[in-house]
Amino acid sequence: MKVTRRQFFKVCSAGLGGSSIAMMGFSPTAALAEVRTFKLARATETRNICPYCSVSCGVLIYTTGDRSKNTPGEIIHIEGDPDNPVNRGTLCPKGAGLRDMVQSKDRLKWPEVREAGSNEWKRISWNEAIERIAKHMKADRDKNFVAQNKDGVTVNRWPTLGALASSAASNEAGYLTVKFLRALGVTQLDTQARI
Amino acid sequence: MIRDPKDLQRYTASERANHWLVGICFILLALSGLAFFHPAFYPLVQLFGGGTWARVLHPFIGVLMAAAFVVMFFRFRALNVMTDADREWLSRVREMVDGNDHNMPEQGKYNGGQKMLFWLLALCMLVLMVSGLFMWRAQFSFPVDLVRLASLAHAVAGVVIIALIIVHIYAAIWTKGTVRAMWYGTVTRAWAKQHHRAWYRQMTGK
Amino acid sequence: MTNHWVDLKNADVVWVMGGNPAEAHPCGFKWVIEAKKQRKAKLIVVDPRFNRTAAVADIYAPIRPGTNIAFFGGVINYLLSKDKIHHEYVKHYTNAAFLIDPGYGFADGIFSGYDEAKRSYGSKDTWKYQMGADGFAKIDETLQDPNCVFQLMKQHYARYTPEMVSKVCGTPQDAFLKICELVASTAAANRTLSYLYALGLTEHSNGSQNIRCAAMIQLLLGNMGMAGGGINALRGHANVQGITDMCLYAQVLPGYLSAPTDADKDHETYLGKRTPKTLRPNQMNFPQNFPKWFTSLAKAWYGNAATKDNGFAYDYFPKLGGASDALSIFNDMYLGKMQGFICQGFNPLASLPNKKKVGDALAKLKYMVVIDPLATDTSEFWKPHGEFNEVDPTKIETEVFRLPANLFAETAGSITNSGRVVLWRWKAAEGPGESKDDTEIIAALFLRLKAMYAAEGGAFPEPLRDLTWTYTQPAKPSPEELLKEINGKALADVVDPKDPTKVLVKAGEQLPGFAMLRDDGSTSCGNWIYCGTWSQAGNNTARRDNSDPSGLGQTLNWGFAWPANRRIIYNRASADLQGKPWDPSRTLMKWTGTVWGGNDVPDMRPNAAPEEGVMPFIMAPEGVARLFSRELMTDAPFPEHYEPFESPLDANPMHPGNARAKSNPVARVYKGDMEAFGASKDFPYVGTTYRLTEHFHYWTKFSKINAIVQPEQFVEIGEELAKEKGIKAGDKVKVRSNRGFVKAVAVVTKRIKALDVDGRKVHTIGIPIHFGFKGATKPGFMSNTLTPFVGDANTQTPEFKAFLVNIEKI
Amino acid sequence: MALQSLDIKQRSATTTPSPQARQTVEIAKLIDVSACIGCKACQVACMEWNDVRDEVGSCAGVYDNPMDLTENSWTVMRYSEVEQNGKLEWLIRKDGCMHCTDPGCLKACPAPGAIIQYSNGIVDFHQENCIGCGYCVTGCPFNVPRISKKDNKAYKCTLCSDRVAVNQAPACAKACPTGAIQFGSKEDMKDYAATRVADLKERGYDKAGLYDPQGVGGTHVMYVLHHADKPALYSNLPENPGVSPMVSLWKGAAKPIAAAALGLVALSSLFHYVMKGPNEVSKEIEKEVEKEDAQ
Repeated sequence: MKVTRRQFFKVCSAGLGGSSIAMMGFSPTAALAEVRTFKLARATETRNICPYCSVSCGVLIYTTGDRSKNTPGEIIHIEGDPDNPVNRGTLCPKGAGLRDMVQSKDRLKWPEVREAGSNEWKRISWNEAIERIAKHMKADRDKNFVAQNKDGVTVNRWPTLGALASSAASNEAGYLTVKFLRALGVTQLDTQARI
Repeated sequence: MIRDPKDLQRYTASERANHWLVGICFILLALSGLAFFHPAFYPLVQLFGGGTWARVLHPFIGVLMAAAFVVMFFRFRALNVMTDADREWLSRVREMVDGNDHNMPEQGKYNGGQKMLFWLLALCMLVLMVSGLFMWRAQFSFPVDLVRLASLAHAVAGVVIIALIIVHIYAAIWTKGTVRAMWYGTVTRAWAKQHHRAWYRQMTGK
Repeated sequence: MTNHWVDLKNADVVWVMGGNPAEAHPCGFKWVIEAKKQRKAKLIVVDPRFNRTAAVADIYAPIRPGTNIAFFGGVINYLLSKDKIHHEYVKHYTNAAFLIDPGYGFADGIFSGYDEAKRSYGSKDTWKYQMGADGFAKIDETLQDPNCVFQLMKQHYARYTPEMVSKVCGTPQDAFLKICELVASTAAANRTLSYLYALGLTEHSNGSQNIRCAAMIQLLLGNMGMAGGGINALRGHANVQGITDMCLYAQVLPGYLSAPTDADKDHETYLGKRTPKTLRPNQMNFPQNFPKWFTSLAKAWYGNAATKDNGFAYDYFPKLGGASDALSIFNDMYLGKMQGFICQGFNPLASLPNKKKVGDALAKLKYMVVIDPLATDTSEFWKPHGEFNEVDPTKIETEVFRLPANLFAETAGSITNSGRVVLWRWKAAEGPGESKDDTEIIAALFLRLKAMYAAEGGAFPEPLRDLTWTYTQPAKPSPEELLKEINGKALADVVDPKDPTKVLVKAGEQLPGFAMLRDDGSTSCGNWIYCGTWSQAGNNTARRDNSDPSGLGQTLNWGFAWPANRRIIYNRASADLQGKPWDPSRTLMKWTGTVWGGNDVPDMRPNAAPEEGVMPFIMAPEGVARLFSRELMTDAPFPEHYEPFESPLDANPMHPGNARAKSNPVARVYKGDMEAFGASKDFPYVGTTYRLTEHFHYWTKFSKINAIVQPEQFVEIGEELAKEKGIKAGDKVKVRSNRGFVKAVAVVTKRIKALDVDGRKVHTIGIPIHFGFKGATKPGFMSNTLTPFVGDANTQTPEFKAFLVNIEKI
Repeated sequence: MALQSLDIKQRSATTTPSPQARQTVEIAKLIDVSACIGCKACQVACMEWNDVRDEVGSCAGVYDNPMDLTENSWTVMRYSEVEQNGKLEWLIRKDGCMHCTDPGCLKACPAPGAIIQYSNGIVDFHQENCIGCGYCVTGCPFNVPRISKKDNKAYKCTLCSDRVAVNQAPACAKACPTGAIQFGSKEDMKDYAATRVADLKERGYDKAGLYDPQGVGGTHVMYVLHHADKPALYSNLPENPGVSPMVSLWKGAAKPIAAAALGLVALSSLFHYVMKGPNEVSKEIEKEVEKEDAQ
């Protein structure tokens, strides 16, 4: 312990006080040996799957509260799901540290925009974000959509919008994304899987 | 006790303050040190506000004591040089302990026993100070084997010094008229003549 | 994976080459350790680095990055020349006996039909089977015909002698031969080898051929379809399998349905080209069901707007005009041909080759939409981050939107692991702030665009108007509704084709499996291979009965594996021609006298008696597996070794006289990228990139706990090179390629050895990939600053595993 | 008062025995180094379960990180590259508290109840009783405990006593992807270790064996080593660990001897006084001095 002068004076006075109380018989009893309370007692357990590699280990996510209306649960711990036949409760260093990913300081919390030439983010509402993006997309699509190629074959594609899709999204999210993009005519489409 | 203007000045005020500074530190250190040394003494930590406070304070008090002791050491070093007379005194210490000091050789300001105590205390202090620094984990980090050696040395030196101090205190109590020297600085001339005749002569010119 | 994670425990030999499962898939790797413990299995690791998988291997051998095919070729030669193959299997279950066109040839590193000007095999006619008068391919069961695949193969790989392998790969001969011997031991019917790989095989300019080699070896050994056998792609992301199955890439539609191109001018042409003719009598040729799959998809997407008359809305499906893959998309972007870019859970600035080019490409966009849970590096490509990202934002006009998405814990839905098991996950908590599910974000964009087109009109609005969107909350499609749609349902009563009075599925009911799909528009199905995930029985992906009666780890009632809940594909090949298991102690499938039964869902028509001669590889029109890939690959019917595009050698040691055959002669290289390749005189060392176990790609750098256990970018070099360059462990070094440089801490190790290659010493420098300028780890350079912009000739997967660099102490 | 979820075998700085009547099963964690891939899952699981996080450090040119045990890193992987007879091995050892049967830390600790040994073998630190003196560090033969700079309390692996108390395995053992960490009764762990050793011998590791050093009475964290004859290969695992003789002397024999010696000195003084009486200035001399005064 590094003690500054001020701390030292505090130490002296507190020590004096403490010792005089002690001498009058107010000495505190030593705490008994009790292990740390099991921290998951009565936490809510949810079965989920690790989002990292494709072993897709089962995980148990522990949240505070009991899902009652006024207690949005906070994730307090994540560990392996022993029922999952592949990982059988084990986790790797990534999976074992999942809580720090969910609670990363770098999580995005609201829509933002960086405008042309700007050096900063600006917070915007969801409504504004969707509106502005949709306008960009429509203008681009209306201008660059190719209905027929030069041989006169109907091709109905939009070649100026690129899309790269996540390999971490759910099957349902992936399906909805591809359904949406193909309906728009997007062909400049690829996924993480190629890399 | 009546104070007599003819009493001999044995210690100046500053020497006495120096001694008691060391003494108080020593008592605090001995109490807290014993608490760390043996569980039987652990309740002594309550005097300091608990174990953690005792642990925090002990080394700081140690540093203070070491500093005060160093001053004291240089003050008294010259007076504690062993002479042949001291060695003679020491060889006949049994008689002294027996309460029979008639035939003891003439002693200066300090007798052989006191001088030996002085040097032993100095040695213990040195060991305690150095080993104490090695053990002071809040401030320093030394190789663990060194710390282990230091811990043992600190404990041994601590026990020895406590024993020496008991002897020191007892000797002061036993030899009547001594304690006042450290309270207000003077001793009677009779005391001086009885116990430290050479010093008596030196002081009185007789 | 042809098999699945737990099945690894059934292997006798596990061969890892081109992967590092101990680091990248530790929890799956446990089943390798289990095989070692329970079956006394042996683990072989071949890798440029002695990695953490090698730390527990029985045999390790080093290899020069980019020379896998030479190694594999050597193994094939060993198996064939020493006759260590599973004869019955090879003869009946592979195309070894098939006769190839007599015009087929191979000379000086180039196959017949090469068009040098186009850098492609223009005509692959000589790579085809000889066809008999009966319309079927000709075979020679004696395997003696000089034009049969078996003889051609023997001849082709005879050049891959142990000496040649050692000369090309730098692998010591004794280690190579020891590995051959162990691999060959699994030619026995009762021994299996499981082959594990990941990006170490794919991220090469000949990546697809690497994998073919491994498959060919497994076929020669008779290990495909066996418990404890197979070719097992470990795969990267949690749902990389599912997203691949959903086909979020240009060439295919959900369920791997080859997407229409400009050449498919109408519905009939399209279906015709994609419905293969059976090549041998009595074979199942399952892909002939293509029209049923496509039609059901069209019905799922466009409902009543997809009718027989309009070719089931064929024109609503965009036609692919040319190359379309991450590299080509970014090349187009770089050339200013793109306007917008949607980046969903992807960090291309870090994960595509040549970071500089990627950043420059993004700067040419008008708008970019990032949908991600995290503040990725890509989303800030325009922002200066010291020397790690030197850009001038005032010169970048791209408008960038960043939309917060929920993470796994905050959303429900299914994912598919690399063993093809589809698993449901439940939502545990709300996302932070205003974050939303990906599905909600897509729905918001769709509904807004649809409304805008409805109000204002615009280019071809019909598909948006007609796209089925019958979700209870249109702005919030639930994962349950979506999985039901993917599974598909009967739109009208589905009847037994043999007995039209027998109704198999009533109108409106969920389909039990893809056998019920029809091409007349009476069924809808968003992805035929996922048919069965949500049947009338409910959500089969949420099944949690992990009982394993066979002890083989099949757990058939845990989740749902595609196809048809089959856990090991090609499992019919685990039994001999008569239907008796090759190894009765690991029975997957056997003929019971009336049907196929066993410990898996049969990969075979259940009542196909052995006498019918229906062969196990039902997805191939031949019915058998292809040792010779006919015209199906762009670059070779038999894999051949070519050097990486950046090679430390001056020539391909196998074809020293032919410069055309130095590197993959048909790999695509864009203008400018060829010039950006470095030469070995300036960049004498081989660089290779890889993952570390402490991190997951570019995600966990945002996770503090992972940043703690691996905080900073480093590069690994061997002791010998370190000594030469005066580099000590912990020194800062600069690693340069012709495209840029990174600075990092040097890890000096005994685990990377200098290799003796073609008479010269080759040093390898290992470069982990996980770091960047955003996140909890120390800000650092991105390793893709160094990597070359060239991909595999078949898949365009970038060549991250072998390139040239130089190194200096700073 | 609720107070004790596990039975106590001994507590630090306590001279009287703890209740000994209940016989509970001795547990152990077995670390099979031959199956360890050094993935650090145990490190991360430990940090996550125990809610400790070190600062993000830097790379020192090795895979080890954090570089050493700290008050926030109760276990770390130590990597050593060993080349013997032309064969390279990467020996990776999970380092942390060994939970000795004769724990040097407990022996050295001056604070009653700051270190507890449970009857199942876990040696646990109770920070609320810890005074921060660091004697445990001095006492430990494996150099494990660390004193926090923040609160001056000693920390180390608890073997997840909070999990074990509710019949769960330690977080590291549960997480370990390859099963290199096993957890169970010490007896079962020794039996399992024997099968692993036999397997390793078959694979050519003649000197494979179990590390359960008797110098500290055995441990409740044991290793299966391929080279049990040379534990030092594994990042200096001590070959014959024991509580340092200096510590044994300091916290062993020295205690009664010193107490007796001090008592003896004090008592001798007392009895000396009682028997010999005070050493007063003799009347003679007083008179002499008075005489001198009179002159």
